[in-house]
Amino acid sequence: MQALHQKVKELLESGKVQVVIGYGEGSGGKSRPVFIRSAADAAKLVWDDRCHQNLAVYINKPEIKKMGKAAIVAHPAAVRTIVQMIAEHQLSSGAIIVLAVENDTLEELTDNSSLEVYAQSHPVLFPPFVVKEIEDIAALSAAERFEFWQNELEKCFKCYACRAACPLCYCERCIVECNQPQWVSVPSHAQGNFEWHMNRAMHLAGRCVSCGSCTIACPAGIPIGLLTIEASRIARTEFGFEPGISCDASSAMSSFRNEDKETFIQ
Amino acid sequence: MKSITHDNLLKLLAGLADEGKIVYAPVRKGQKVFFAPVQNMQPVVFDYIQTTESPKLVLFPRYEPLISFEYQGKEVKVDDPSAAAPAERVLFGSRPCDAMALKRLAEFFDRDIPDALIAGRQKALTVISMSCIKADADCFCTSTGSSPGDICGSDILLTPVENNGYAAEILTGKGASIADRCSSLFSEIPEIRKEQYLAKVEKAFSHEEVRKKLSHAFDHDIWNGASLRCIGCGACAFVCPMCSCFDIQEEGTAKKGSRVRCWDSCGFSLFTLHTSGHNPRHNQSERWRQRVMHKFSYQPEAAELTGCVGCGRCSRACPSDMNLKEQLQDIAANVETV
Amino acid sequence: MENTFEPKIVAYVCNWCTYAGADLTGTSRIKYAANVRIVRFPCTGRIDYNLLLKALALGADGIIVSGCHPNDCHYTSGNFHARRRWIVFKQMMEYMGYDMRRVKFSWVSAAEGAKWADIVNTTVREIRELGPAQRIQNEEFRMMNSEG
Amino acid sequence: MPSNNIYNPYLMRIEKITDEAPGVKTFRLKFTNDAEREQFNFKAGQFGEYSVFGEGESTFCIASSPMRKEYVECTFRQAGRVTSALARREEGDVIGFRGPYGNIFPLEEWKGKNLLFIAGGIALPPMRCVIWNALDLRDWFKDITVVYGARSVADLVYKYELDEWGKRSDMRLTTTVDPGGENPQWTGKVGFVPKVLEELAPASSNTIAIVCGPPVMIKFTFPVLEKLGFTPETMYTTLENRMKCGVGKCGRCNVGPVYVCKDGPVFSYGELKKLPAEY
Repeated sequence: MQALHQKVKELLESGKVQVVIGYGEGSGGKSRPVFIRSAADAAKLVWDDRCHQNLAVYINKPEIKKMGKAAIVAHPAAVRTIVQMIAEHQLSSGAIIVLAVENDTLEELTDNSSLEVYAQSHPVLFPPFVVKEIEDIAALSAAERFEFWQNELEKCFKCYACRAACPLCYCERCIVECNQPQWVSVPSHAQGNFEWHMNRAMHLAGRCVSCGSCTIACPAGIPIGLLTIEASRIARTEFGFEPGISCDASSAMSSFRNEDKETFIQ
Repeated sequence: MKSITHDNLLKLLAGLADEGKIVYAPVRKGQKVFFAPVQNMQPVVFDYIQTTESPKLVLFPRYEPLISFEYQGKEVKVDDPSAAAPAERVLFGSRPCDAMALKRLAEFFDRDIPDALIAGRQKALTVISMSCIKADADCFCTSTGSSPGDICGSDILLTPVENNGYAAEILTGKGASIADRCSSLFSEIPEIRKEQYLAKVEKAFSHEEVRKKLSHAFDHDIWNGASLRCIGCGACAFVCPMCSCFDIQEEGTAKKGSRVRCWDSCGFSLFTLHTSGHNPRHNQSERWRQRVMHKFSYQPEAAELTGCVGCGRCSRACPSDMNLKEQLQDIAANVETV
Repeated sequence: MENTFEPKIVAYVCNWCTYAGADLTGTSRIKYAANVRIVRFPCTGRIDYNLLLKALALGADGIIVSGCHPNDCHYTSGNFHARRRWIVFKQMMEYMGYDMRRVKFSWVSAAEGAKWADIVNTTVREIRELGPAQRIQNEEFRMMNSEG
Repeated sequence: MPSNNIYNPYLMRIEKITDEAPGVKTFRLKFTNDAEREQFNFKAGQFGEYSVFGEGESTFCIASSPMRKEYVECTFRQAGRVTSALARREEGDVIGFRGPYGNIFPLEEWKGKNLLFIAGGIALPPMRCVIWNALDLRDWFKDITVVYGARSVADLVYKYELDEWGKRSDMRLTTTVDPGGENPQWTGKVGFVPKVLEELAPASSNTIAIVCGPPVMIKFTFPVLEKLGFTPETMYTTLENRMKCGVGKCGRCNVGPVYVCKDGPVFSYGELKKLPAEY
């Protein structure tokens, strides 16, 4: 953490960046996102196992952009997110300094190639309980899975915290807000919730880097991350597409290969 | 004063459900506690500080049809769901802050142009609340006019006492009618001082002071700093027992369907967006300011109604740790008085 | 007992191949089940998966999605894009527990009138055996309606 | 309302559709239920929620005079989902209407004064109600002046009424179009409303100014009026925040302690100055 404080101090003092997006002490022992603008405040940054939120969600927030050039404290999943954002032209290369942190290590990544190298050598590892959840669901029968998801989604009241917490859900007007036609039922009943989560998964297929931010954000405790993780798993097995490791990758869902598997098509 | 044992309380609730009343009680779903209609009392939980979703859904459900319609040629047949008498409901396990919130919420919907759907449900609702013997750092009921044992809004207020039982305050006619009908389940005990059992919630700020300061804090810098980490989801509003903003949407097909009210949040960027593209609240800081101002300044000014009961749900639910209590303490401490 | 259930089936087809193919089925006087409602699109690439969700929500018991064979797309690559989406959509629906035997994907060219008849007939037969589709039940909504 | 459910709309039949300008239509609506028509009353400045069943509700002012009780008129521009659906309706179709909602232009208080109406584009409809109301009560007021501007000649609404108003001797009408919006036949002025107003320089003594238009026009018009000597209390406008319920519940139109739907939409500039600028 000292290395992090030192690095942030240097960055701000040298004027290389005007703001550092990082984690700080929050309320009730939680961590929270903080925006450090002076070297004197560098020591307010923390980095420990409470820091799960994917801070890349703040990179394009207008208020933050207005502050000037930014550096960001990023765990491996956030680094992948940033790579994916560059690939999707949401971030230009070199626009942000990435302070990649994992356990006790800190690396400063400033260009695309260093980001890619880091992302490729730091896989996103699921915590054991997520691994177990994924296995448990895989073991269910179709009817049981239907039951499982109906029960889980019943809790959803559509606050869209999952969407807001996801750095890759950056559309200014989300499909749920398009009403000509109204693709997704607005009320949070079973049908509306099913449509919403299905759409979210489809839109993140081959893009979700499995950071888990949406699951942590969900106030109702729904393991929604599993849906987008599954969508990305499908893209990986079917199309060999791994999101967040290449800054100039095409998008899984807007490209194709002639040999895409079509055994299910008559 | 009356008291009831734990077993008799479960019998009481089961009896109410058997009578055909819809009994909403806290049940665990995954890691979180929600209010849900229960038939038998086995899943009802008692060991929570606060439910995740507030009990406002018994008055103001997540969604409800306002009217339903069907085209018959060029004519339209419209049905009014408020014509049918609302079902009798019992809410069990609400906290005193929740009960107060429900009362204020009903008052809000009844103001000026009364909302018959909400009023009908309020009339048919009996609230059996449970005093708080535990609180956490996010609770601030004592700063907003409530307290861990406040009777406001409850028909019966239970306070856990020794020997696995509850002291029962029968507070209204609705409460009395239940207590009378089921009198064998209650026993008489000498008057007790319930304060000794209650959680201690320190007063964090004075809402009167905050209100005074907010009256001239619209352009204050405080909003910019605090809202930087707000990601603009609706979690705070949807778990809030007093947030009453809603959207009206159409369900069904072009031929037949219903017009549905569903929860909405002032934190969403499109909430106030005009068709022309003009948005009166363009930035997240303006939307966060609206949330705080509406609860602690605008509503008190318009109707002497503080839009917050200090349940702390928003602070617990927030994905980026926006803490309402902290924000209000900050206002109390750092906004100048004029 | 004879199965009297007549499934409602929605067919989303592309204009250039399958629609023409279905046309050929008719002009060739090949008989096939009358359970399908055909909705014509310019291209399979235009068939949004949300249309499938809507059809299921609004009462379809089965769905057929069909278009030009690979490499035959009128717009060069629309069907390739569609195919990717179908792959993900199908597996996502299965992940959420939906019985995807009710949703058929096929390539039917303008010359394959017989194939179209065959696909429709098989689909109808299979779905008749599966019975009416289970709808996602809006539990609370129904409760609200009945409660008033 | 047809029942005590405030969200239950009156059923109205579209009696007449008038095309006003590209994308702009006026509907004349009649109650399908005579008893409802009998007891229906509104005053100038109020609005309603007009709905197509299956598409949703949309908010517009009532554009007809409250003195003409046999119908309700509304004028809207096709923009979003509901207005597009409304635009597809035909004469004889049934739509929903909730209202009247909101406060009113205080015509009684304005007795004996001059009235100056300033409107831009599609904002003439909310003003038309009060203009006709004032003309129907002509002897209450002294001079009545209307300044109306639109982007182009085609965009002027109520062209037939503008002709009628132009010919009337008991009122003054000035029409203008934005530079570039004129055509060879155009005889009115060319220029933005605030500028035209400055040239006209109407007297401010004993005069009430009612301004209605897009936010940018209002922003530049009030200062001109202030320069001409109008005080904030003699300048009125009607706000058009986004609304859903129309009855002060849904929270969308909330500006400070007021709900535009319930406490507005009519505000004096003096009242507006006390509110946060969230409109």
